[in-house]
Amino acid sequence: MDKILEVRDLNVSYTTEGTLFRKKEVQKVLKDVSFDLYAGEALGLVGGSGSGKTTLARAVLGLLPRYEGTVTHYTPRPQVIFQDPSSALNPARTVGWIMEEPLLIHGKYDAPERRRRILAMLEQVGLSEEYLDRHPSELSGGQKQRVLIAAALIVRPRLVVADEPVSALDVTIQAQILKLLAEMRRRHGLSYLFISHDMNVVYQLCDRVMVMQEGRIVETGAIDEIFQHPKHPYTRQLIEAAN
Amino acid sequence: MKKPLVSLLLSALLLALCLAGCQKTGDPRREEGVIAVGIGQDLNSSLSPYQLTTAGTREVMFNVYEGLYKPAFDGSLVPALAETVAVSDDGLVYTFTLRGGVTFHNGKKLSAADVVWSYETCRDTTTDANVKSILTGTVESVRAADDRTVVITLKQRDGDFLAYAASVYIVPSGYDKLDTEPVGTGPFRYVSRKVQEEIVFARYDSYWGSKARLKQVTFKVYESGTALVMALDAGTIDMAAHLTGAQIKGLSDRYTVLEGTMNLVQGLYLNNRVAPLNDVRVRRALAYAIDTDQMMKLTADGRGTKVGSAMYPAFGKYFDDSLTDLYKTDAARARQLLAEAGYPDGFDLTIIAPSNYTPHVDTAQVLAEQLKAVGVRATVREVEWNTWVSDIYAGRQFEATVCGFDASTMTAGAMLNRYVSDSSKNMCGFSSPEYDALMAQAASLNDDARRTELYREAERVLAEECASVFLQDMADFVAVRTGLTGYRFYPLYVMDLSTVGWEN
Amino acid sequence: MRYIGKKLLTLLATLLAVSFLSYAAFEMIGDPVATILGTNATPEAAAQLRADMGLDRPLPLRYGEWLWHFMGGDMGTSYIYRLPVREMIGEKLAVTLIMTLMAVILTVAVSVPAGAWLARREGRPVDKVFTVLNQILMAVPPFFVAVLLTVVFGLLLRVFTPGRFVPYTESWPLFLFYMIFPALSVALPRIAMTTKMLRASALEELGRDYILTAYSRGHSRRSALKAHALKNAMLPVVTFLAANAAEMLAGGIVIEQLFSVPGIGRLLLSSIGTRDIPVVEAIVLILAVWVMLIHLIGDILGQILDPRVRL
Amino acid sequence: MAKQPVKNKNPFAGNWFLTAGAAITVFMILFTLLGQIWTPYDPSLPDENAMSLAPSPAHWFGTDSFGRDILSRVMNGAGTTLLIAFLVVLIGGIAGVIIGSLTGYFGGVVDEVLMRICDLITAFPSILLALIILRIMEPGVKNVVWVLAILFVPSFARVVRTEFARCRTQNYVKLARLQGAGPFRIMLRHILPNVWPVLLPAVSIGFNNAVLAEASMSFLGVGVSASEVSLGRMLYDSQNTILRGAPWYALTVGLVIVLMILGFSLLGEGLRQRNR
Repeated sequence: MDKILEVRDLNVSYTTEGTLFRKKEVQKVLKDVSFDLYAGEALGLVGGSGSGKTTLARAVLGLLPRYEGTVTHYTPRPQVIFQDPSSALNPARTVGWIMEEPLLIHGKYDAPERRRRILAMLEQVGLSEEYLDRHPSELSGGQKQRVLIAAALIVRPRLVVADEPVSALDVTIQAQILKLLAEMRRRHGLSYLFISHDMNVVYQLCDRVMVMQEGRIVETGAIDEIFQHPKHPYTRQLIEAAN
Repeated sequence: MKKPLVSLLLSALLLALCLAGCQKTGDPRREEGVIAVGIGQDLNSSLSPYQLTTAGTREVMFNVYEGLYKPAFDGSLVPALAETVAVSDDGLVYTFTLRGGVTFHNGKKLSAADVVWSYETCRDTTTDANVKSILTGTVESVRAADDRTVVITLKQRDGDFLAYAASVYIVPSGYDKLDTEPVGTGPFRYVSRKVQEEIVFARYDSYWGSKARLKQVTFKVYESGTALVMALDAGTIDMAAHLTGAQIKGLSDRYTVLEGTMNLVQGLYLNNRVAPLNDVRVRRALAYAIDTDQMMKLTADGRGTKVGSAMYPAFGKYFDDSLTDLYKTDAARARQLLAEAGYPDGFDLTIIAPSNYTPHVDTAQVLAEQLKAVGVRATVREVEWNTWVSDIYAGRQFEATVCGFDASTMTAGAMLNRYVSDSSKNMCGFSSPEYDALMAQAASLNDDARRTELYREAERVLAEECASVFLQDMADFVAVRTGLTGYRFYPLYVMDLSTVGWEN
Repeated sequence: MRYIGKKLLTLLATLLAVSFLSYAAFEMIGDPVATILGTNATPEAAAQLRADMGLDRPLPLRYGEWLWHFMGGDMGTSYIYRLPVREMIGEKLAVTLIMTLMAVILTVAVSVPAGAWLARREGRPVDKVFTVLNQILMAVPPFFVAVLLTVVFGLLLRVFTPGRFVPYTESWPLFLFYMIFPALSVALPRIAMTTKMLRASALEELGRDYILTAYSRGHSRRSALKAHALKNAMLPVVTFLAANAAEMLAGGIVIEQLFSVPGIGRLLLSSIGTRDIPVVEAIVLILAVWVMLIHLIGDILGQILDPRVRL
Repeated sequence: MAKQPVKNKNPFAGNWFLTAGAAITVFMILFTLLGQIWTPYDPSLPDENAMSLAPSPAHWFGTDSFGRDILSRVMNGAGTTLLIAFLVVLIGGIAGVIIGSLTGYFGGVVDEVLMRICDLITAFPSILLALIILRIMEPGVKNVVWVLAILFVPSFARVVRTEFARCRTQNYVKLARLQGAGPFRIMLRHILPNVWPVLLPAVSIGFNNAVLAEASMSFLGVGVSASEVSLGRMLYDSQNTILRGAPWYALTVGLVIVLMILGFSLLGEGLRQRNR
């Protein structure tokens, strides 16, 4: 399998601006993180809140203004699925517009072709045509996440970074979305960088998993291997918390 | 919580202040011989006698400064600091003998040296172009024969020289604070001023002439017309001059309204350099189209005196009343003249008015409507005073403008010189050889009767050539608190308060 | 601390820019020569006077010279009145500052309790009536308010004699008394705006969860408002007042004319008219400093009251 | 499927401010439009036999000191005032949006420089600015429009800046950036539509202040000149008749100004309530 993402010695630190009352502070968030991701693979990233998971995701997506170390993509345009769907959908626009915008940006297809692709993608994520001219405010959490997934996949990405995509949804909807993500992976040969604080969710979707604690990757391994014989105490702790 | 407590405290404070302010102010002014005069514009210039450019400053400072001679309220010139004058036969040498016992407000005795110094300082620093040209062009020398005699020698004869002698005010020689603390010989002396608030004069007790009746006069500045009217209604001031028709209508009977004239010629002044106004037929057409009576009715309830040329009635002998109705309003005649001149369907005309003179703005609006009736598409544009002086008056970038020209000295020249073709003050750009010849001849003569006849002839040329459309000498209303008597109108733009006082 | 330093630096830079721009403005709108000479102006006399006053020298030189003197505390002499500028401005600045201060105090004293009172009665008829009244008050031009106040209190009720001004050098109580009405004319539209704003932000605060917990601890709506909500509700009002205090100054020009109050606004207006450059420069700079300081205080207060506000 | 909340089709229901505001504004606009094509009398023709008449069936608002019908002048003058207010809000608004979006989205040096320019404009005395423009350009309506437009830019810019700064941190902007959209495309197609709701109340408040400012400028004698009558100019002309037996001139003009401003401010308030 060829490698599609390579991360080497990633170090990130935040400096809080000194104000009237607090002096300047430097916080290290990610410490010497390195890993590879291969085509078609679903790599999980697990850790408690504040462990630096989201920062790593943002680094991989190039949304971080400053960081040390290298992030090399071997596939065009990695996409993202955010945790809070409502802030990720443009409130002033309709679903149709949100889906069409990525296609317009690449400008490869004419209007009928774009419409065909949008309808096809909507159908794949289980939404009907009438949703096209609905505003995000008229959709439920689950529907919003489906639209986000559709918008992410419509540009045929090879890599999708999912940052806690289901934790904002209630349990019944979570299962449907995870099933959808698995199906999309199989259908389009996607590779995922799947970020979550819940080991169960990771277990359902990922092949391999990395455990992160205070900005450092403490353990990596195949999903079954990690679940049966967790080496690092923190990993054991996460597994016990999950079931 | 603190908040309501604070507001409670504040309202208590407000209440206390209200009571403090409510006690009726008595009327001490009458007993102490003090009055407050409302003026519409601050004396915003130096108070030096040779920098009195704005009319508002000149009219007030008339009470402080005096020259060798002085205009009387009937327009004639009477001896002031000079007791007598002897003029040589060839009219070139004027010998003034100074009046005895005259002292300046700072106590210094008047001497011939002060007169000489004053004339020299005036020649070097005056901003009045007329006076400057006389003192540099006509006057040969000013010298003190002895302590009480001054001899002024002229290069060429000038019948009006005495009037100019009246406008050169005499000040103590070497005194350097004229700008801010003026010292003169007049019936009132300067006391103090607060910029944009008030100027205070007090009676000068050792004045050489008849003393002023009032002990103190405070001029209060009201830049907003509404504020002046409110002050009148509330009785805060005892007197106010140059009120408009609208401002005196409905004035309480606490005041009596005196009517005089503003002593200026208001006109629609035309730029003769600019087409189509360079064609006399077009100018005459405008004169026929304009109905001065209707304009006066609309802007000042019909008050004011119509004029036919560049002279106003208070000048007496120089004013030729027969010119007043030379252009009787005749719209048909106006259209015909326009057609003759090649403008059958009229032309565009911009009338400019200085925005700080409401009467001129009102007149301009009425004239614009009257001109529209004969096809001249007139619009009114207001311009700020400083811009009017620099761009319109000095810069001559205008087609037509409504303003008023007054006389700073009691000389026919003060009103007529500006139409001589090469005069630097010729705003309208009027030029007529006949007019220039008449004016030159009049200036050179000494025989008063002949000069008057030549000046009247010159005015007729102005009217017939229609240098501009001469409208009126506007009515000047002065509101005086009943019981305050003695105010007299002058043919010049002055406010003499020495004769004003409370009736006992 | 660095934040304050940076802010002060930008303030200084803007002040310099304002002073230079207003100085350069006179290149375009003409110089005082036309006013001084009036209708006696002849081209030669004008040129001569311009040379005497040194106005024919290049702009940067004149501006530099003025700035140098100004830094040294010498504001120069008025071209028109020939009086030292500092002497002319001193008292007038105090009058305008006091008037504006009274207007601010009036605004706070009236609108804070009114806003809070209305917030407690949200939805009731009295709240609706006052909201409409507020909208109308905000719609009335200040000089219209001034004229109405003068007619009602001055001419009809004779509470004060219009057109009269008592300088504080003469008597403080009378001075303050005569300043109430101009201050009120300036403050009235602001009172309406501030009341509305405070009512809105008070309502918002009342909706916040920390208030709900206060209820659970037995606070009545009134005491909850007093104890917690009002302090937080004050924040937007503070920044609003900061911006408004500067605006009140400009609005004051019209009011000063109507009440014949010898304030800095009137002098600025007439000095611009007569192109009295030294006077205009001094006033412009002082007003600019005033505006900037107010904005700065507003920012700092904002930060103290609510650290979340990052500027 | 989850329930879909139906969009409130009738925005006016229950929103008292919006209805009153819209009603007054529409009435005023009709009143003004009519005034441009037909007025009971010729608004500028003086009539010496009808000077300063009180309101009567013949002259509903009475006549001014020149005998001109005040109602006709108000109907006609309102056009100039509305035109000025509209142009001021348009020019000031567009410039404000551009500056606001640049400073809000990019921040850093751009923000610092443009915001200092805005401070400069607020600190600069408006009268001086008026005179400069009066000198450079043909005075009258054009001059008033340019002065006020420049003065209004900072207020719009500040409102837009805060909105853009807020939206920039939203995930849908990050998403758009990830999808390859350039900064200007993001500003124009993604963020701007979200800023409109905030802009609308600011525009109506802008109208409100523009009408007030036009009146104050005429009051200080640097506004519209005599031939181009406007409400502000008429209020200026009426001021010395207030105490001189003709209070109806100032009161009627004042009433129309207040009504016009009231309409805008109620509309603004209604719009703000609708977005909350």
